[in-house]
Amino acid sequence: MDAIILQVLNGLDKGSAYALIALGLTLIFGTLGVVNFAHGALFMLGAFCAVTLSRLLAISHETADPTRTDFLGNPLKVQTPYVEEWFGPEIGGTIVEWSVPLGILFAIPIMIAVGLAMERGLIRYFYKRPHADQILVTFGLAIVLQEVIKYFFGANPIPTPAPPALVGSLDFGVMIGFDPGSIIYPYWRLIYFVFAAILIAAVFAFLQFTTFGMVVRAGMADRETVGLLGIDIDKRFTIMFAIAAVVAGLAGVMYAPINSPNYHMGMDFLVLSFVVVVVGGMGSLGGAVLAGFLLGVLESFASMPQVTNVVPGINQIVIYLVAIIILLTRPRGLLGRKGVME
Amino acid sequence: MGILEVKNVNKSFGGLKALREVNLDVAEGSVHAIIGPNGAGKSTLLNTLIAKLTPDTGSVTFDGRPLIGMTPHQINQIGVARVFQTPEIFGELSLLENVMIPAFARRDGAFGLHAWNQVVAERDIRDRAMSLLADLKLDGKAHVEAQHLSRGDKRRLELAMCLVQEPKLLLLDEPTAGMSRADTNRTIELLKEIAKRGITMVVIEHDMHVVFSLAQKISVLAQGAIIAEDLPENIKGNPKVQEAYLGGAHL
Amino acid sequence: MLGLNKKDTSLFLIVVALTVFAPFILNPFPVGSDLAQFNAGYPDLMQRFLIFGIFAIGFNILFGLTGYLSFGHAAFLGVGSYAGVWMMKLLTMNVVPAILVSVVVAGLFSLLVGWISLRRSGIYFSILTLAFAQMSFALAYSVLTPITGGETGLQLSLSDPRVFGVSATPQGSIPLTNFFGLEMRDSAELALGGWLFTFNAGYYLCAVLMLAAFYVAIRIFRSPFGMMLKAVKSNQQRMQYTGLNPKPYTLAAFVISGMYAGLAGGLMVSMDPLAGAERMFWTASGEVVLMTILGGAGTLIGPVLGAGFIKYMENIVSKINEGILHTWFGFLPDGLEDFVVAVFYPFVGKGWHLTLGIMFMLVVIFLPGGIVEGGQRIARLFRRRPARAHERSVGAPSSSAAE
Amino acid sequence: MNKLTINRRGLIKSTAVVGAGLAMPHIFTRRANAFTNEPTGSTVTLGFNVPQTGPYADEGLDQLRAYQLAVEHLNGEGDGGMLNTFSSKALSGNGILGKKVAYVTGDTQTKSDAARASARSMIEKDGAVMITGGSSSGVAVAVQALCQEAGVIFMAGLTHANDTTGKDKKANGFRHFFNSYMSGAALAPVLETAYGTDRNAYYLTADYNWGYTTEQAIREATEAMGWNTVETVLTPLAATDFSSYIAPVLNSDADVLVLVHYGGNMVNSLTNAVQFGLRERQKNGKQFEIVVPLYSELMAKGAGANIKGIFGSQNWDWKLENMLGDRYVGTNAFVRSFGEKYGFPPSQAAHTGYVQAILYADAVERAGSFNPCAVAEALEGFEFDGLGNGPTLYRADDHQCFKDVVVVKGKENPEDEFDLVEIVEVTPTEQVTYAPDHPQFAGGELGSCNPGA
Repeated sequence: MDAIILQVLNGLDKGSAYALIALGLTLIFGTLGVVNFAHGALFMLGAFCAVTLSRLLAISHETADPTRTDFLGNPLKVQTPYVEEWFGPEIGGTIVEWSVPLGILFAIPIMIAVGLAMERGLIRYFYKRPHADQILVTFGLAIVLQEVIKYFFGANPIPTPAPPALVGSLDFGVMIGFDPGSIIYPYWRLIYFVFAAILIAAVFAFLQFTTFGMVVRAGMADRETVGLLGIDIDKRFTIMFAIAAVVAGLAGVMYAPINSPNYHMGMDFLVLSFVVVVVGGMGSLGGAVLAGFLLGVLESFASMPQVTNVVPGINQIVIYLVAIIILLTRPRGLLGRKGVME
Repeated sequence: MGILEVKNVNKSFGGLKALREVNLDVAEGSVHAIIGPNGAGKSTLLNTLIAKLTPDTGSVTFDGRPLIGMTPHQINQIGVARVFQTPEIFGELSLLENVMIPAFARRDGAFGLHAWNQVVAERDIRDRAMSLLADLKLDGKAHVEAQHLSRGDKRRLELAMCLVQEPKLLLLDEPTAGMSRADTNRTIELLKEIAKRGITMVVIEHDMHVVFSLAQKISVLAQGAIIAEDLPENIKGNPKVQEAYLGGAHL
Repeated sequence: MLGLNKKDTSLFLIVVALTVFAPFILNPFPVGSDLAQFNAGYPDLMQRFLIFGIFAIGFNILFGLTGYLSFGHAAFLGVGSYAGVWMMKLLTMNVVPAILVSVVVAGLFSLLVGWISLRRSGIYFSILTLAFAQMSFALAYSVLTPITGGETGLQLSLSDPRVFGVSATPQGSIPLTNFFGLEMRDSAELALGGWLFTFNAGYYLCAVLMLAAFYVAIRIFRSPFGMMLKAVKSNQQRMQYTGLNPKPYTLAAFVISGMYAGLAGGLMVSMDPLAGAERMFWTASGEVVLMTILGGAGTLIGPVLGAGFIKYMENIVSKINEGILHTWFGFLPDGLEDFVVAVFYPFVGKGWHLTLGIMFMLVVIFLPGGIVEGGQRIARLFRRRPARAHERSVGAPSSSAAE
Repeated sequence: MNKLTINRRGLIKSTAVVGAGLAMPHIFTRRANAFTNEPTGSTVTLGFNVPQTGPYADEGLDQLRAYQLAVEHLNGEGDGGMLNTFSSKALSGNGILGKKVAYVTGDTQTKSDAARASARSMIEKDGAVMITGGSSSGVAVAVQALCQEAGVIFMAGLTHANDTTGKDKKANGFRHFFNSYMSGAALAPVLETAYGTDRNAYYLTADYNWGYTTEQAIREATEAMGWNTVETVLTPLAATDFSSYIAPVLNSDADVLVLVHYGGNMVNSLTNAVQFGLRERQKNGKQFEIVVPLYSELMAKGAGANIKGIFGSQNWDWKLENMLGDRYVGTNAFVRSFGEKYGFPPSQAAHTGYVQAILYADAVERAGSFNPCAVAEALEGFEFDGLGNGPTLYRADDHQCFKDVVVVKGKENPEDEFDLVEIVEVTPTEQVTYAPDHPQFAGGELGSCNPGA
């Protein structure tokens, strides 16, 4: 039982990453009709916003310490971050440690700028082009973004820890009557889940309760008609693209402490998030979120030893197997609309 | 016994009853028009005939065979062809190819591989397609991509695609909608020609000029039900029909 | 000629000429010159051009004609490769049975995958094919290691129980792949002045099969069958109401393109008898999609050009290192030399992906029809503007989708 | 029928000049050389085939740096590095057999297909007589088989699976790096001292060949000293989040977690394990421990603080000579020349690459020929010292190097960014040596050397 609760938590946690990426992907699909293969790269850029900020905060003042030597036998150069010099070691140290949460503030303007630049500079010329062309151009863009990051940060994963106060784990089991230590869950993963839930809710609320959102939803349903009503739908779609970029970016920032960011993390998620979007059903935001959580939970269950001992290799293929079954039984995925990219 | 019989067909979408207890009996070789106000269920009725929609209850038989349960291509294979309200053509293909494809379908059935036959070698099919295009004055554009045609030309192309199959029954959904008066008249002449070849036609039409020039029998559909079925001259005076159309305005 | 019309015949003859003389064309620079780096006329790469050309031609029969975008085609290539290696392990080192079995096995596998995946269309179809391919990759890499060799790939060993042939040569080596005794690695070389040209047996076997595959593709494009496939892409609804069942057509196209992939896989292991699981990974499926779009989807020659382009980048640009840049720009003054090298360095060697990404974007932005369109634009510059309508009427009946 | 030659660019480069003068076409149809790519000009070309793209790119690039350094030293440039400490004095800084060393580079992409394509282009186009490098066993095994076929020597780079010199060994292939068995044999005594003999181990194993052989090696070694294996779970290569594999550990009886992962997989699984509080956990009255059999500096860097106190094994470490003295002579010489050129200490991937290049050159020099068969003979049974690992034997039976294995753990308080691991102990050669027919290495034959042509 405790094992199952743990896997449900894991599933929800994995699912929130899938859901966040898939949500942005499907927003872009739905509003702009663009197959965005660079969406994973946006997620990766978000994570590197956190990395960049932690690097920026750690920009240091170098002093040579003659009592110690470096690997070549020269005096060791000691690095003191400027923030520590300015605010004192205590506060300065804390600022450096809190670089990931601060990364959220840092990432929002950057992701907006990236999103706007991408849409205005490139994507908008591809609205009327075949999906194949969109795939080629966004895939090319994804490679370019990835290589640029690799050029500056290398291929190795970069550890980006959560603030020390949020490291460690919560003994969940005790709270619901299990033995201590049987269901413990890392704080940061819980935070990630809550953060994802808030972000998803915010996007839905925005689309549901604002006039802006109403127009966008109308545009998703029938772009031409809304255009005929004299509404500048293009401008709103540009903003939607930026929002999708921010959602992906924030998902990336918060993900950085869970797994050290590397330049290809976007590609690793890309295929999965496409599967999630399609299983959820094209053009359905709710479907994308639902499928994200569903696949996350199923993947977690499939990786339990009790399962893999019975069906070896099931953990390798469970997501794809489930995707096939769902698509064969429900032609348009879980909540898909008719006629979208069929 | 007509060639096409529709019996007690019902179809509803959610709570909306689109067709209720519709009966239709189309005599072989006749032109049968279906008229009615917007939203009366005319297109829905046509769609149930070609398996685009499945009726909830009721039966449709063509030439003595039940149509319900057949796939669209099977229905076509037994001799039913349809012209749509918005022309359904192969936009990226040339006019000639557009007409050759149904000709192949007619000759070889639903699936013929012919991977090895060069198109140019299929002389007879090609020649028939060309002559039909010539009949419809489209031969000059035989190698133009169909999507570049005018709306009227697209309709005529679609008609050609149906005619090349020499169907027993031709379903026409507003064949003259959006056409100029001159084009409409030309189409009427064309359809009369076709009728002379003995092809049964079911026509949905708004333009009463067209209806009364062509139809031998008219069914009037209102709110999903047939409210009248009669000869054209009798329909004009039918008060129920006048009632259905704009609350009694004259036709 | 050969049942092709005049335009197709000339295209085919050009491709024949290019293929036969590729060892000359691809080695334009003398050995030892600075630019010899750009020579691509060595057996491995020339074989790869043709093998991936076959793969892309086959993919284009499905994608270019019917518009169904399969994102799992690499699985058929992989399955074909495994089948080919197993034939060599168990039967004979002659490549003929290996290639035949590769084609058949890939055909059967694509029949299964196509049968299921073609129940859906559009992106739903793409994801179904992707799912099958990813499952194939994941299982081949892990659980199926006894059959597929897993991480290290399936390879020959000195103890293979070969029915026709020996397990090991008298010298104690694994026998080489051959075509009735002609070893695939055999080459003749021609030194002409400073130039050196290599004529490789394996290359010419690939060439024969590639030309056959290309010829078959032309015939399919021009046949009524090809016309039906274009009709599937254009308007499935009309196709149905015209009395045609689109499913058998799409399935046939799917299986044909799966068999092309199998042929490519079989040839790949015939040239180099090792089958790695990575060739089934989604990026490999993505690569053939990119090759086709890059070259020009729906055109006859485009996919081959796209395949050549990507393989050239992968094999030539990735080998340019800093040292080579310094030799090239050595004539510049020192400071300037370092600067120029620093500018170019991120784009070559370890940065070849960056160049590839940029090229993808440039091609799709400026040449919506792919490389073929680039060729047409250049050709147009050299011709006096012919009336387009006239050109159409004298061209092939289905010229709309070819070229 | 005639046996045709395969490419021989080296020959052509020299004859091209003459050929140009004569302007006479030559057609080579017969074997003109004794072996593949016999260098006849004034240079000899080596092929450095490393991952330059993909997850192991940093490791590959570090290896490439070491190769470039080796080339400098072989050609008598720079400070000579380990040539000064190497026990064999055959090399004199004038290239190899008097020929200047040139090199070509390629990208393996950590894919066996791409690696073979790259190696083939080096052999066919550039006339390389030796291929070296790589950062995974899959690639090593694939390229080794290719070199055997083509008739060139393969000096393996970073490859740790038993198979490379076990079931997939080849006469033309040589491995300096240690292997799974050695990791197990080296770690077991250290783990016994640190964690005792009464332990329940839980294995998370990468689901591919290297994972299988390493898990087997560690299990056999630890079970022999009394540990109990409670569960082994295979994890997909493509996995990025290991939480669902870590969580069941909490509900098991295990008090040790062994992460048989490499590269990004290891960084993520370790990070996840630490997140779930496994480091602070008490189980069966003991402190819970994590072990990572194969370590590397880059992985330690990627895992950051999570690596602190975690045991693992390494082929070599740049601090060896400083910590443990003269036995590991060569280490400091190499670190100095590498560090001064590039500004940071070399990784073990760089070290093994450098050593392999030097060993190859030395073998050629001693054999007096580039002929792969002669080189192989010179390497087989070769005993040497002064290359940083202490006395080492290149065993003739399987072409595996036998030397001390370094057991390390993540450093608690690093002095600087390069100081990530500390050396716990060095397990001496005798303890990690095994019989050539050991079951973990069974199946497969070396075959006989192939000179190509």
